[in-house]
Amino acid sequence: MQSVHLTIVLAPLAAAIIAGLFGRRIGRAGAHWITILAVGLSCVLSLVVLKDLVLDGGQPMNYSVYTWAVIDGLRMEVGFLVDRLTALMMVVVTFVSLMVHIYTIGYMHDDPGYTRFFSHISLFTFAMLMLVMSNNFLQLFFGWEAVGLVSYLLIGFWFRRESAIFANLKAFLVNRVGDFGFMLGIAAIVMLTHSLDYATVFDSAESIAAREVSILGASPWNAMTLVCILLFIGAMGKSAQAPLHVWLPDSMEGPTPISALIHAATMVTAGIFMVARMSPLYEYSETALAVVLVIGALTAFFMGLLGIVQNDIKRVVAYSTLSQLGYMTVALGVSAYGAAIFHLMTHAFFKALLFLAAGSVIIALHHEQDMCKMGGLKKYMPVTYWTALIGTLALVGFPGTAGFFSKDALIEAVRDSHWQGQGLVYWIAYLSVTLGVFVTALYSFRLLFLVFHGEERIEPEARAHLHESPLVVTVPLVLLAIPSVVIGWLTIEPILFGGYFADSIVVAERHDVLAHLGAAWHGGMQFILHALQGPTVWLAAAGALTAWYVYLKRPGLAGQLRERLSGLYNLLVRKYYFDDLYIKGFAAGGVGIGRMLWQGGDVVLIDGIAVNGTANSIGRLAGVLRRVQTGYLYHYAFAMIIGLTVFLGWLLWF
Amino acid sequence: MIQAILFYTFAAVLVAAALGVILVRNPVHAVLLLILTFFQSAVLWLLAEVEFLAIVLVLVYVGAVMVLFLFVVMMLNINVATVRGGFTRYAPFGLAIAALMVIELVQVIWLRSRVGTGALAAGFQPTPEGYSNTKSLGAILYTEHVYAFEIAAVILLLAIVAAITLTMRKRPGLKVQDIGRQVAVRPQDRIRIVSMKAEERR
Amino acid sequence: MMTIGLPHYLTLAAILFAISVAGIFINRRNLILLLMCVELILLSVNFNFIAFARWLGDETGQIFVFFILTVAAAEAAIGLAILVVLFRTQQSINVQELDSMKG
Amino acid sequence: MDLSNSLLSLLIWLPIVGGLVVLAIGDAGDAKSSRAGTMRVVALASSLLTLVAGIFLYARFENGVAAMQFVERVPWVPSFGVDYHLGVDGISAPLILLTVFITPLVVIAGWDTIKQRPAQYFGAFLILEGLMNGVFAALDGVLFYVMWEAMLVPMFLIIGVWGGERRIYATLKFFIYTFFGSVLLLVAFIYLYVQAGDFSFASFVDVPLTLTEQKYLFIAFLLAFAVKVPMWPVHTWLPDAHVEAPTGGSVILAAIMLKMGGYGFIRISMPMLPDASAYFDGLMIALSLIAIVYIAFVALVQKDMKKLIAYSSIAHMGFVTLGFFLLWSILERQGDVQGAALGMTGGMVQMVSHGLVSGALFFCVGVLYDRLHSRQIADYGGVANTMPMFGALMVLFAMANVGLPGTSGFVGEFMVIMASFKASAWYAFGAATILVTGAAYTLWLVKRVVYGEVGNPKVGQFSDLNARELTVLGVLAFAVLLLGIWPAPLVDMMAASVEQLVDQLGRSKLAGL
Amino acid sequence: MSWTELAPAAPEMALLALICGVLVVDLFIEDARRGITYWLSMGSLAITAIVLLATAPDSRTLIFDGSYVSDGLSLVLKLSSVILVGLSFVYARGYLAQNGLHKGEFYTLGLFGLLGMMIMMSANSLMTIYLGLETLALSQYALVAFDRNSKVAAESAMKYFVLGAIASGALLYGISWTYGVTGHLGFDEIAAALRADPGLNGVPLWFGIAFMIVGIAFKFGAVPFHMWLPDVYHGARTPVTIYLAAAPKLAALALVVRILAEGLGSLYEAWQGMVMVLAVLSLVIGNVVAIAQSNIKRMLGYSTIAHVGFILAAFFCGTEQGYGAALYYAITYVIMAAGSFAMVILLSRKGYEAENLSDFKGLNARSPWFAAMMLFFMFSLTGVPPWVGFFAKLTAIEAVLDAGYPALAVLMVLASVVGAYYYLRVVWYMYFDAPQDRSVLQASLDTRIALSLNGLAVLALGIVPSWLIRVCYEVFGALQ
Repeated sequence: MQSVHLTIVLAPLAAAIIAGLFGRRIGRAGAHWITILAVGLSCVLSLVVLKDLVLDGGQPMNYSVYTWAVIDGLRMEVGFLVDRLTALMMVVVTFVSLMVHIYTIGYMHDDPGYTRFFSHISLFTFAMLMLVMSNNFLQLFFGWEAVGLVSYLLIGFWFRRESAIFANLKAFLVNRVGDFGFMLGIAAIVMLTHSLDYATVFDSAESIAAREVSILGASPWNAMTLVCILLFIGAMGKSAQAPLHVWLPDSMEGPTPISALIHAATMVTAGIFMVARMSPLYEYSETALAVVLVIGALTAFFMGLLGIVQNDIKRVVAYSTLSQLGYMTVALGVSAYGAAIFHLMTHAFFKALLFLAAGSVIIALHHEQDMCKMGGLKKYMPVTYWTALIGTLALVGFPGTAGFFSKDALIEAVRDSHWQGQGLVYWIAYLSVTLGVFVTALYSFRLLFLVFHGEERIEPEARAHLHESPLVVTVPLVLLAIPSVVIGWLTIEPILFGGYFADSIVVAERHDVLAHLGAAWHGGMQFILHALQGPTVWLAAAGALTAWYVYLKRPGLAGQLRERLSGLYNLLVRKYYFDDLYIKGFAAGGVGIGRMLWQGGDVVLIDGIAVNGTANSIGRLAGVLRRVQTGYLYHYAFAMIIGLTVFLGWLLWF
Repeated sequence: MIQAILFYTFAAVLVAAALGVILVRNPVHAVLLLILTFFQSAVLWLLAEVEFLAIVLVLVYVGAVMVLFLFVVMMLNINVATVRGGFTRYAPFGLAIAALMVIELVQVIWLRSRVGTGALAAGFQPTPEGYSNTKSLGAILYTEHVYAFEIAAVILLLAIVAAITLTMRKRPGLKVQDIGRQVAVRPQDRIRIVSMKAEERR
Repeated sequence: MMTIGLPHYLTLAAILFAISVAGIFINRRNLILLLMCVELILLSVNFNFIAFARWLGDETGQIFVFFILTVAAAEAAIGLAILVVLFRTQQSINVQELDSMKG
Repeated sequence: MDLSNSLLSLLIWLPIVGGLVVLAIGDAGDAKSSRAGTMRVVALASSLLTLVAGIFLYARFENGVAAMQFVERVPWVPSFGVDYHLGVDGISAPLILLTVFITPLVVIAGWDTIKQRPAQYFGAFLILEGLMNGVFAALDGVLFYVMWEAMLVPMFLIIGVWGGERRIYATLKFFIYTFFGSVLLLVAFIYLYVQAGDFSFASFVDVPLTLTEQKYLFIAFLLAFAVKVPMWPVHTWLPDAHVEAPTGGSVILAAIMLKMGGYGFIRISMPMLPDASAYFDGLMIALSLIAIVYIAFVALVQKDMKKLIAYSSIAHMGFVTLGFFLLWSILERQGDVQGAALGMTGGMVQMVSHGLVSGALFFCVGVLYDRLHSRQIADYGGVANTMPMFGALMVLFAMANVGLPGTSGFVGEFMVIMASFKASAWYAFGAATILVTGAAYTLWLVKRVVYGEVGNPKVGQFSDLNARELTVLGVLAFAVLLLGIWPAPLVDMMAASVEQLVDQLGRSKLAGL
Repeated sequence: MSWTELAPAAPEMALLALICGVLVVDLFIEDARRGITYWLSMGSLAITAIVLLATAPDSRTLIFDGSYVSDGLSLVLKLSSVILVGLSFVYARGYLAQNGLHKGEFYTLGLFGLLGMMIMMSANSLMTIYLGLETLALSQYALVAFDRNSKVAAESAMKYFVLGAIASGALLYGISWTYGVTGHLGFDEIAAALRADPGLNGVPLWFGIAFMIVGIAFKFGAVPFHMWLPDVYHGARTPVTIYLAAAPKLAALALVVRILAEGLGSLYEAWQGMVMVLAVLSLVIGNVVAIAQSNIKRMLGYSTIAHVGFILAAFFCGTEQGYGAALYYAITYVIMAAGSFAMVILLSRKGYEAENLSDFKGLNARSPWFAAMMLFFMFSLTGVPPWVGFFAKLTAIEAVLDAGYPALAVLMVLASVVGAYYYLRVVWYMYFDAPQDRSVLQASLDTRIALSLNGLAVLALGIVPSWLIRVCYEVFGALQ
């Protein structure tokens, strides 16, 4: 089995290296064939691993591949922990990646960076697999950063575009802020346990929770709370939780397959995965969980709102992603890790589907992304339309779709999480996720209506060539549409209530909302019926109706509302002014501080006064002292005599 | 007592003459005052019963060195008017420094040493009966101090060489007789016999 | 004060020394004067030696004076030779004009 | 004769003799003459032979042995107890390997780009290589100092002769600054000699000293080493020197010469003055953190590529000193020294890695400079359009500079941050800011130079890396990745020596009084 | 007194006889064939050196009633002086011939000076040392004024003469006090008298010491008795400058060691403070003022002052190590100084004296080899290893620290940092600037060879420093 694991990981890496270094030699076809074969192989083998664990009763494996370094008893290794959580992630990652690979053949068809692109996404697959399969924090961090790197490279894939290279720099830096916390979290773990290995750390979780660390002032922190919050800062960066969410919308500068793969389905969920993986730690800190919950809830609701005012098709989907990531985080916050992972999985399928559908529209319109220049595309692109519709339904949680099961389970979990005990936290979370459903439906259907229905606002030259996308594009759409519909129905029971994660996720008994839900579980149909009695489905329907009314029925209404509520609108359009704060505040402030330190500190104080100042004053002193040497004999004699007299006086009187 | 009067008198003249040397404007006068200084010194040395050196001082200094000085002063024919520069601006300060030095030295001599106090200030030891200063000096000069004596001789040789090196010069245009060449001259050096073609009588 | 002995001679020598030194650095007229001051310095030293030699009853000091006189003569010769050279090159023996090198 | 017995001498003298031969062959005043060609071959051959000797050193080096290996000891100035005493342990051997690895690359990089007096150029570098090896191998105070100072001479000439416009200011500043630091080192060594009776490092380590003595000596050492590292606030020579130096000079300066400061701390200051080190550890950590935080901001606003990388070097070297001096805070915080070795190893690895990464970045700037003769960031833009290979490598090295896992830049930083959290969360907080700031200045540089539209018509005519440049950068890229993916061989080399050092630092010298 | 008894003085006797021979032979040589005088002088030096080595007694020997001493110190100093005088003759020959100054008196005066130095080095009484000093001084005065057509030479000779006379007057005055207090002139006797009667140690004797120190400091050129030095180095013709800068410093060292260390060693508390003041002032003033110079001879003059500071700082310790270090420093310094002044000769040609710093611009382009030699000298003077100047500095600082004066040691090295600037400036002119003058070097072959050997010696002594250090330390018994 170890060689299978290695093959899964290394096949994409090898393909990436070959495509990257020898891209010119093997040609475009060579590049995409080799990478697709490699990722396909990984995908198949991942399924084998999953099957082994789930159906054949295979045991989780935890082993090290090679020792990176050992210092001071601290073993730093590269190794794999393959359990059901990992296996599920592997399948999701490799499957979506495979779809994206195939789709890319069509999407990037005319791009000069074709081989580079394949190399990068293959490399991404490798990095993501390293992340999810890691059995220690070092490798986790490696994967964490490596996916960040590939994300950086791919957002800036069209490196001539100023906006692209701005976006990739921004993405990397914001992620780095998260990594800053993540790194400190790992450091805190090393301080507390002197180990990087998951198993060892998890074993000592109880002792960590019993320790206190004084950081600032008199009040000491619980060590576990500190560790968990620091780690979660990392997750906030990677999974784009407020306030570190700003990079994700901008990352849409990258080619659409990337948005689907990295910025929707996989990389951004790394944070969710990480927290789930760390559940043995988080379970010991309710404070940390509360933080997670609040952050997630705020992200889920407020980022969804932003989706309503966007006109860029990809950005709408991006904000939707932010919102959905918020949902998953909320699930983590209520210790419903399984629900989070479940939603992660379903979301990976339908969000990838939505992105790819959006990409299909974009290529059809020759890289036009503005929804104001679309409309009525339904008749030109039926496959895309129908798959997009499926994706949208899954997203809004239309009963029976994958998104419905995962999201509804999640909301149920939140509703049940009274153990939080803190009223405010609970209500923030619950209201956010519930109202979020309405918002989700609103922007999702707004997108659908603006793009596929209503009047055609397409540029004439784009219209001339408008046609359905080729098979390499539509086949992945269809392949993704299928799980978007059925995967929830099929897997909710085993995953959420069947003890699927028993070997990998730890939940304290009093937190275990899923177990509570599971007790009331009576099959999928029952679940749907139960949901119809709750508010969520109706809220979603209300959202869809609102969208229909505003964008199809009364197209002018949106403009009126915009003027009527200009304050709110501006707040939303300016994304709550986060970008302004970061760019004009932090970035410009950093440059200003740098300039001040440089000019004031280095140039003036150190160099000007201390270094050159000393040198110059010695030079001036030399100029003064040399004037003593007047050239006159009597002065010379006088100097000697003064010297002598001083000596004599010194001897006599001192 | 008489010795004291003599000492103070000659010492006063000595100091006055020395001051004169550095203060007068005419260099010739200065040289003459210096000669006076030396004479006074010789007298004071005699007073201290150092006869040989007193005489040597007069012979060597007044007789040779000061004459040399006078000679140079005259030879260089310095215009007294042009060297009326006077003293440096800080002359008073300079004199104060000199005075300070005197004060320091005098303080040491009279107050801070065994020299200036008590029995030691009582005067020089009397010379033994029949003592000849010259004779006893001669006795050690060529035995104990022969090495120094030889070095002194070298110094004099060196002074000769150095002085000649610095001052003797061969002027290229100088017309001097070279008697050797004059004597060694041969007729053919002086007369050239030119054979001319006899002029034909017309 | 009335018995003339070592301190008196030493004091006289000290005064002479100071005068000669002052002579060198206070006047800016004439180089010959500087050479004469040098002679005065040596004279003051000779006074010291003679006084000490007499006081100690040791003739070595007198021998030293003898050598100092010799050296002084040689020095005078060389000093005057340099003076002559100097006069030839710059037609002046003014101390103030000896300032082509400084700093 | 067993080669092991004189391997270190070989590492020192082979390049020096090679350098002298190169100088003797000369270039006949014309870089294109056949004589200059021969000279280049000799230069490359000497540096490669030295590399072979270095590989031999690696092969024969025994991991797990804390004691000095390959020891040579011959009396040199017996009246002062000065010996020609060489030896390496896990602390110095990696730095020697770094030196012999970088120098051939410098020779290759300068192969045909140096038009003016190439023989002196190559000669200077080879001699410099020998001296640098000497610094790392010396176990005697005087020998160490001789190598340490003599090194300044070729570097002074390299910057001054082949440097940029303000080269004279830069090189004088470089020399005087470092000379100022090192003369106090000399005084300190001699003081130790007076106390110990001979100049061997071992005696210096053993001699008992009062705390006051140790403090003064520590300050003297600090000035010498801090200038070299360089630590804030005595770092200002570095940006100037780097900017004006020719490519090879910048590379050697950044890759190896800066390491001598760190090496000095770990080989000299700490073991010889354990109590003063304990006394001053707060100061050292504060200065290191200032370097990391303050300098990163300064780097952010640089307009000159080399200056930016130079400032980045200062910030990264802050990790070295930080890692070294964590021991006492860790001891105070948790009562044992577990983790101190992590910090020290991290510092050491950071030195090696920084040698590779900053060297590579300076090579990259050199590649650009050879094409446009400008170091200003504003003159470039969109280089990746015309030089894709270069762009890829530059991004790789930038990422290594940012400390991305998988590159060598990560290893040291990671270890130091891990260790510093053991000392204090705030140390770790300060150190970890480099994750953000380092990425900011490095990637902003990349953005402005490599990415974007072609910013300057001349950039549009650039040709991609030639074989020579590709060799240099490729080899470095390989090394950077290898070290990042598998640092164990390097770490294992150091482990025993670091452990011994940690052990030794726990023992006060005051007890011997 | 038999001849064999006088054997230790054979070198001086031989040299005197040879000088007289050269003097006489020179009278009969035409100007065009002055080379003969040169070779005769070099031969005299060689013979002197041989005699020196052949007649050196195994242990300290006194002759001439204790006024002459032959010991290790005298041997080392004399041998070094003979070599350095020979070196300065080699440098001088080509230059003098080029400039129409080739006269036999240069060599005879130089040899007389050497004789004076040897007398000083072997002196064991204040009288002999004074006479030796005057022998040296008088020949130096004459040498400085040697070029009778040079205005600056005459001027500097006059300054040197007058100030030198004051200094020797002060020295004599001090000697007289010392004589008066202790009753003796011989160093051994003085030391014995001081041991016998500690009551002699008082202000009068200190005054004597102070006056003597003025004389000594003048010979060294220590601040504030240094002012003649830059002017004289500047004004004298370059070969004379080389002569002045080299061996006489060793004679000055003999002066200070013989008087203060051997005669008054037990009183070192009395003179230590003054020597330290001289050392500190010399270090600071010498290094600082040198920065402002544009004439290389003046600059090197100030550099000499700075190095004198080092020598005095080592000497100041009053320990055997200190004396040994001072001796080692002095010997190595004069080797460097001779070479660096000789560079001026190398660059000069008929009618053109390359004495400005800017004349060194671009030397590397004109002659890489000699640029390297100058680089050797400059870095050696800075005190950078592996050149010998480093070990000189090392020994001096070691002595100071061993005697327990860390602050002085720090000052010494900081002063040398200041000094580094002006030495580096020469290197910078040579290597970093373009030549202003591309003419081919015209120096004679022997000058070139000597200069190369001189430069290589500076390097070789730095790489193999041990034997010279050992020799210098053993002289004072500073080695266990």
